[in-house]
Amino acid sequence: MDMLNALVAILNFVVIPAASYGAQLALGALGVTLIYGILRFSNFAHGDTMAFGAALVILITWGLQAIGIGLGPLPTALLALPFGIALTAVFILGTDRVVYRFYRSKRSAPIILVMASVGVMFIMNGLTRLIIGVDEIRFDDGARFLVSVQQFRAWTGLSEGLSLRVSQALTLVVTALACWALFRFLNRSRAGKAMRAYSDNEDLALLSGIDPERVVRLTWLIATALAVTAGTLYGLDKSFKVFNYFQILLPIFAAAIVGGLGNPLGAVAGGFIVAFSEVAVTYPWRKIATYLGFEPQGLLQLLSTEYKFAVSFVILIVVLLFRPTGLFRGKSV
Amino acid sequence: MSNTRQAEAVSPWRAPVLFLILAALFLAEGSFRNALFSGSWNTALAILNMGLISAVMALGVNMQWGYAGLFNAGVVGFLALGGLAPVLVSTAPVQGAWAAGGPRLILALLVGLGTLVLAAQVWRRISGAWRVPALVAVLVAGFVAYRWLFDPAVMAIEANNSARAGNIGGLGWPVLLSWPVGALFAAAAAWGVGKVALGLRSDYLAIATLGIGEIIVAVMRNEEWLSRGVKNVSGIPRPVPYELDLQGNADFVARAAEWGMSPAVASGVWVKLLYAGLFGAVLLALILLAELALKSPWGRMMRAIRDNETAAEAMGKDVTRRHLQIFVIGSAVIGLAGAMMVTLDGLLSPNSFNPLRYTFLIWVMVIVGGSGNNWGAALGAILVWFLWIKAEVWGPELMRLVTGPLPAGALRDHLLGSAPHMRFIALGLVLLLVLRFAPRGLVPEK
Amino acid sequence: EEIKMGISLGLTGPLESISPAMQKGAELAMKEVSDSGKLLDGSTVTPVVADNTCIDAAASVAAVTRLVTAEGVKGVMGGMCSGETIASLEQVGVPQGVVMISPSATSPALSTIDDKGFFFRTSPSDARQGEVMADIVLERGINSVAVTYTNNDYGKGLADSFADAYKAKGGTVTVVSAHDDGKADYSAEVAALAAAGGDALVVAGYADQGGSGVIQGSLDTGAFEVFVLPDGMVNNVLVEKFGTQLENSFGQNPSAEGEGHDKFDALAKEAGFDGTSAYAGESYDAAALMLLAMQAAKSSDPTVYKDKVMEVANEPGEKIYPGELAKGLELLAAGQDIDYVGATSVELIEPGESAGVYREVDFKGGKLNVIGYR
Amino acid sequence: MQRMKLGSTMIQVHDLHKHFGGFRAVDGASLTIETGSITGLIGPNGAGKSTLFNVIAGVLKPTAGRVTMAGEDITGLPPHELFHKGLLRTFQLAHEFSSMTVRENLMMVPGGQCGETLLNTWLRRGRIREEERALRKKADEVLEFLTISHVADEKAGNLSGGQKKLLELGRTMMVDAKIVFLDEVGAGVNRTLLGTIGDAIVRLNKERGYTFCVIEHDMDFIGRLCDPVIVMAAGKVLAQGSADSIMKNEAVIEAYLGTGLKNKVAAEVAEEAAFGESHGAQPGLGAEAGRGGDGKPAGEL
Amino acid sequence: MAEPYLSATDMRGGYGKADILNGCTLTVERGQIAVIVGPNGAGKSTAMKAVFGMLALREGKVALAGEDITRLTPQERVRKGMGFVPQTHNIFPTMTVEENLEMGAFIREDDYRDTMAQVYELFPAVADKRRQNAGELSGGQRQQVAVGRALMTRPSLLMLDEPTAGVSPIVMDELFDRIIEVARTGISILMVEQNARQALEIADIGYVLVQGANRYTDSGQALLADPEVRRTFLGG
Ligand SMILES: Nc1ncnc2c1ncn2[C@@H]1O[C@H](COP(=O)(O)OP(=O)(O)OP(=O)(O)O)[C@@H](O)[C@H]1O
Ligand SMILES: Nc1ncnc2c1ncn2[C@@H]1O[C@H](COP(=O)(O)OP(=O)(O)OP(=O)(O)O)[C@@H](O)[C@H]1O
Ligand SMILES: [Mg+2]
Ligand SMILES: [Mg+2]
Repeated sequence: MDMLNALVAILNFVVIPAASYGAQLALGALGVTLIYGILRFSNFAHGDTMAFGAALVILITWGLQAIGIGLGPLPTALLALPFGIALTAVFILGTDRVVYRFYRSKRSAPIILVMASVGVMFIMNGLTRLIIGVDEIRFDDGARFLVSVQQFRAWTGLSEGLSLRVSQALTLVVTALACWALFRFLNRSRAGKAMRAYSDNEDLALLSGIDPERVVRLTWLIATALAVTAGTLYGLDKSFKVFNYFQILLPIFAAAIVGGLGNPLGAVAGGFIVAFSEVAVTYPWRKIATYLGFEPQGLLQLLSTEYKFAVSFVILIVVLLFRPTGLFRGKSV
Repeated sequence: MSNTRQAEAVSPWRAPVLFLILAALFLAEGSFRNALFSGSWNTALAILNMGLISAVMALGVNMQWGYAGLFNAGVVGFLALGGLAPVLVSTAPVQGAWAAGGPRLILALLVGLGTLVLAAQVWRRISGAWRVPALVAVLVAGFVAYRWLFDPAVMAIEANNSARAGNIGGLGWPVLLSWPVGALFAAAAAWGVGKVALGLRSDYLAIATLGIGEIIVAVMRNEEWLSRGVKNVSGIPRPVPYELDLQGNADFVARAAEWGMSPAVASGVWVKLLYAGLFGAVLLALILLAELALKSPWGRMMRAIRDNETAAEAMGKDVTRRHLQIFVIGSAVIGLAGAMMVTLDGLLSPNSFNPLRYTFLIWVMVIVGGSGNNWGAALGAILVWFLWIKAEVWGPELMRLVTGPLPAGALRDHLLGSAPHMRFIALGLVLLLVLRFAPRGLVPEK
Repeated sequence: EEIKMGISLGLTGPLESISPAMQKGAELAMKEVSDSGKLLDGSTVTPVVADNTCIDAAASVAAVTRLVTAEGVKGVMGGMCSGETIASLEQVGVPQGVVMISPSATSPALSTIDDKGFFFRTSPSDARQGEVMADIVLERGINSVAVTYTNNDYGKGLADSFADAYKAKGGTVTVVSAHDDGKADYSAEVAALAAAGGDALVVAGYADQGGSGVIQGSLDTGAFEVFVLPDGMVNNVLVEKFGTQLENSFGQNPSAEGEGHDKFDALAKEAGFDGTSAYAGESYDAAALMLLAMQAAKSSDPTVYKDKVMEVANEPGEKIYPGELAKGLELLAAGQDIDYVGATSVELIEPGESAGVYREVDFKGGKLNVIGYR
Repeated sequence: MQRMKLGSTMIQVHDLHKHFGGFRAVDGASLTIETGSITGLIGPNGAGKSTLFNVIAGVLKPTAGRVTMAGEDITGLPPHELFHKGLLRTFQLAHEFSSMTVRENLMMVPGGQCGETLLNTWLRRGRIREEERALRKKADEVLEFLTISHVADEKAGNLSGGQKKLLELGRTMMVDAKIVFLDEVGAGVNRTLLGTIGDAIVRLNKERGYTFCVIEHDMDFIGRLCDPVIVMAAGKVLAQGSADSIMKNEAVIEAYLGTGLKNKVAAEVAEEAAFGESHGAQPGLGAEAGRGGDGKPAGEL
Repeated sequence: MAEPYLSATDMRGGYGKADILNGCTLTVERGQIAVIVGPNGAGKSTAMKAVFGMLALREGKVALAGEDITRLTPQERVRKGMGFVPQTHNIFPTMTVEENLEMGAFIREDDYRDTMAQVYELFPAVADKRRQNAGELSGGQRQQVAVGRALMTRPSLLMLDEPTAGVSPIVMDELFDRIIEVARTGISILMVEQNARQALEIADIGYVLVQGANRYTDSGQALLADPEVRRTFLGG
């Protein structure tokens, strides 16, 4: 029996990857949930906002690298991030101006806004491809690992290794900070309360002297910052590829929904639920069983990985059946 | 500023005029040859045919969303289920497949179904402390029995001539018969899904159905015994003659010469016209039925339910049942469209069922056309499909226009090289423009 | 005569990143022929490009319909992905009587399709590669592998044929599991593969898709260090991405020995694209074959020249390499036989697909090294 | 429909509880509504009146307790089934079908319409047309009565606050009911019109045998129509009796009516002496009471 | 007083096709209570919205303290010291009672805790529920929160659309009482009421609105005394 190895194997293959993937989803879901909570529609362009922002960050990173500026062990992209956020925010506020504001003033049904966001999604998608092409791009520099498998084995002498990447650690930290800050902001700060008031009853917010356009701007700003950060961290971790940012949209939505739309804690919980269910349910337990002294015949896999996405959705549906508006009682329009 | 949405008056001529414009677009596509249009009837009709099928899909979504406010984001799943029908009904039987494990497979599926029914009964009948253990016991026992029956049967079937078949095969019946069967498949699934998920609201229902759609497609991709999974089934029979047969038919060749077309072109046009007739008939029949239903107390009741469920419930309308009814009917229509589409393609390729194309694009069609309005949904579907296809040409064309004034150089080359991606930009622009100038759709609900 | 030739590729969609090089490859051949002025008494060749999206059969059919019926192309270089290729072939190519030569649709299903002689491909069916790969792996003394494949007809077909061959030859396959392309995360797949174990991981996927995602995850978690990489993975993208991390990995892809390949590489470099990009050479060959067959048949009518495709591709005759299309045209005009070798040493076997000569490669020193052919 | 014998029990509520989390909105209420009566239900804001209605009408599931209708247990039945048993209700916050016209709002109410079955909409067009004609006539009568026929073709969402309340009431007039629960139909309705509505309620009660249960804060209205009156406070029944006795009940005055009423009773006596017959009690003295008051909550006096 | 504090003169306008307001005029002096009564659908709420700038006027003029504010947006009017309680949708349902009141004080820079304490004192029922979401309150409690929110603004002109609809008699008395007190501090009150007799009792000026036009205008007592008005508009 070899408890330590079993533990390390689970950590290395299940806990750490699922946690960091969960954090990536959560960071994306925070933006989605914020837009839904305040502006009351599901923003399909969020994935492409992530891609667009990350593309800009990459360009700036290249620029910085060219003139020899770096962050040592941390990726240079972090330095470029604020600029990327600023540029993307300008663009997103522009789309709000020319696209969404019109429907807000018309009081269009949320579905119209959703469709408009699909339009924006297509355009941003095309733009990102125009700007940076469709190829896979890696832009992480600095140290890749906090702990690498080889190092870990050398230190501990265990046969199983453990790795923790800088990008994974970064994502986890940033997500925790973002969630905490957003929660505080919405529930404690004046501006945050104004945003919630606006989402609750737009007319009455007006009557209370809240400037709706400011609320909307603020919402877009925060959501953009979250999206670009999420996009950059995801790109650092996995490499940048435009197509993948559309694909990540579905799990992000799943995360936001299962946690309860409009609730930052829900988004984070949702992200982890989706990620852990994908990894844990399809994990073959044979290796662990072997370490624990059993000699199993098969793989001890509940379901093959082909169905991992299906599994996370089954879990999502089950959660919704018992909690129809998500774990943290989200909103619904 | 006002508290409620204002319905701007819509001219009664709007729908006919828009349909005329649409017809003009197709005529232009068929007869003019320039940077925008191809001038080929074959192309025009090919787009039209898929457009008609899209219209049927849009009709199904419109029933669910436009009539009842149910946000079904699992369109692709029901479509795929419908698409299964032509394979199971009308492809030729696979030699030896049935013998290899057919009966055992059926038995396994029955056991699986029975387990679910039993579990539901246990959940309903037993209360108290035994409820959960009993449920778990039933599920576990059922699952074990199911896998014990299922796995060997599947192995045997998949091993049977796996390069060319490896699936259970079809019945070899006429393909038109598979259309209603496709509708039935989708309806059955929708019934089950509806029983479980219709308690959810708006975006929560959307994500649940999205998940269910993904699950259905995942099953179709991975269960090879059913329809060869990702290995695709091709050569699905047709309800219309093959072009090559027509080309070999002297009468037809003579007639083609009369029309002044080459036999190849004429056969293509003729076959597509036949398809268009079939699809058009189905579409018109569905619209007729839907309009009759909508302009009657039933439609009024559905609108009331959509407006305010609590009040409708208090006014004696069984909201749950009506939701289920419309969900099943809408899904059946989507399933029908799926069967039609697979018949037209002659190919079932589960990998091509992706939600962007078959869920969101359909939604775009409905919203652009005007949700709640059948004619609108149909119009939106055909128009958006036309644009989706033409964006392939118009996007790069647009890029050429944009980059025209640029000096030749790296930037221009880069942009021209990226021209295919203008497809997305062009489509997005069109969508935004339509939504801007007709925010409630081209032909809004009255 | 101005001869239009269609190019149908997935310029948008999951394989959008390898399409541009393929398009350039095909256009290169067409330009070469056109500039030579020797095709059918000085005909020019104009490429017409269509985007078939790779995954949407309907869109692909519409695109190819446009090429054929509106543009009036005399042949189509494409389709790209097997499903979409089948659809456009059955719906357009065969009924409209147009030759289609696919550079990259490798599904075994295309071997048996009723194509009335209009369909060819310059890549071999995956069934054969499985055998070759099994040999290579076993020869390196690796007796136990895990297999992951991209979940489509290509990946599935290749993984199955490899697993069968490998087991038959005495190897152990610990697990065969699929991965989907374009997913956000591959931790689950990596975890499952790692738990199953094996001395090496066979990745039957695409270099810029899920395939590299799985490799990335495996390297990061230390799950595998040796990767076996078939054609979809053998690509400079992979080298750029992983550099020296693939020291012990190896693989193979259909590509012929010798000059053809190098010549094409040089031509590509001159034209400003990467000739080693997946299927770029196959695309060049597909386009060249159609044009040479026209010359041989003395007609640009596809129903006529389709019968000449096999002839120009195979022995006997003088070998024609990339950049020598003009010579080929001249010889054909003079009534002589040629044996088109091209960028990928095409040998077409019945029913019109590449016989499959594979080059074995490894990635020592952070480079893609060719170490032999079989 | 059959007329019910007066004196039998229409609705009986046994020890009903409805808790929201830890909060007991209805906390062991028991009451009886006699067939043929117009029962008033009053009580301070938040007493649990609407919650009680919602539980009886099946919108909320009770935490504990039982509800019977004409002897039959109807606890937890869904609202649509209760509707078909003849139990109708209005909502305190108007629940109109906002995108439908006012007339359609009424026409959709009657249950079991032939055209509500999908098959019939294709096969029995003639029958539907006839039915529709009758429904339309009926709806127009109701609109006429409620003085809102001029907005018959307006979207219900565009109605004024009071008009929505009237529409809410109008829906209950579209069908034959056994018992109708009215949750503050009067709030926001013009008092002259409310008088007319009161008359209609009496008429429906007398002529068609409807039983009514009415929540209202307008004591005029309660006093004129209702007997008996049930007073709820803090989720329990506080008192029950004739309107007069309730208005004199000290506990009720303290919890609900306030001191304004003490003056009012005095004024009423005076007025009655002056005019012989009074058409309902005169409120309107609250103002003086308020103005004279020292700002302390009246209940403390 | 030369010019009334609020004067909305000859307002015409509506939601689209037909005009709802047909030359309606409302004026309130500083510290006065003005009450609007009239049948349902007369345009009372519409008039209030027009005064508050939530309805585009086709004709007419709104002036506050002598300044023409016809073109100002509602937010700007709030900053000019106008407060409004709409007839419906007058709370933030998913915010707590306390947060609702805080939103009332959104534009106030000073310390508003005193005002909040006063509101809680006025409405003890909602004071108990200050941590509960306003959407979970009973109808009457919501109404109290809505009025409380407006009181938090400390406006110079307070506009109330049926503040007493659905509140129990005891609270209604308190409310009217408080309104009088508020008016005594120099704040002008413009309110719509269906509990018309009580409202007119305390009104300095009363308007009877019919079909978007002024039918009667007089002091509250005078209107109450008019038998015609009593019969047709006040319920006898
Ligand atoms: N969903 C809910 N969650 C929590 N508390 C609730 C909920 N619904 C109602 N309550 C509480 O239950 C109590 C009773 O509410 P109810 O609506 O029944 O009062 P009511 O007697 O109708 O008052 P009113 O005269 O103001 O309409 C109130 O204190 C309210 O805050
Ligand atoms: N958003 C709207 N769109 C169209 N018409 C409206 C709208 N709101 C109100 N109306 C119409 O305007 C007229 C006046 O409405 P308003 O709300 O001003 O009446 P009110 O006098 O406040 O009545 P109540 O006492 O019932 O609240 C009504 O006939 C109503 O139908
Ligand atoms: Mg109530
Ligand atoms: Mg009003």
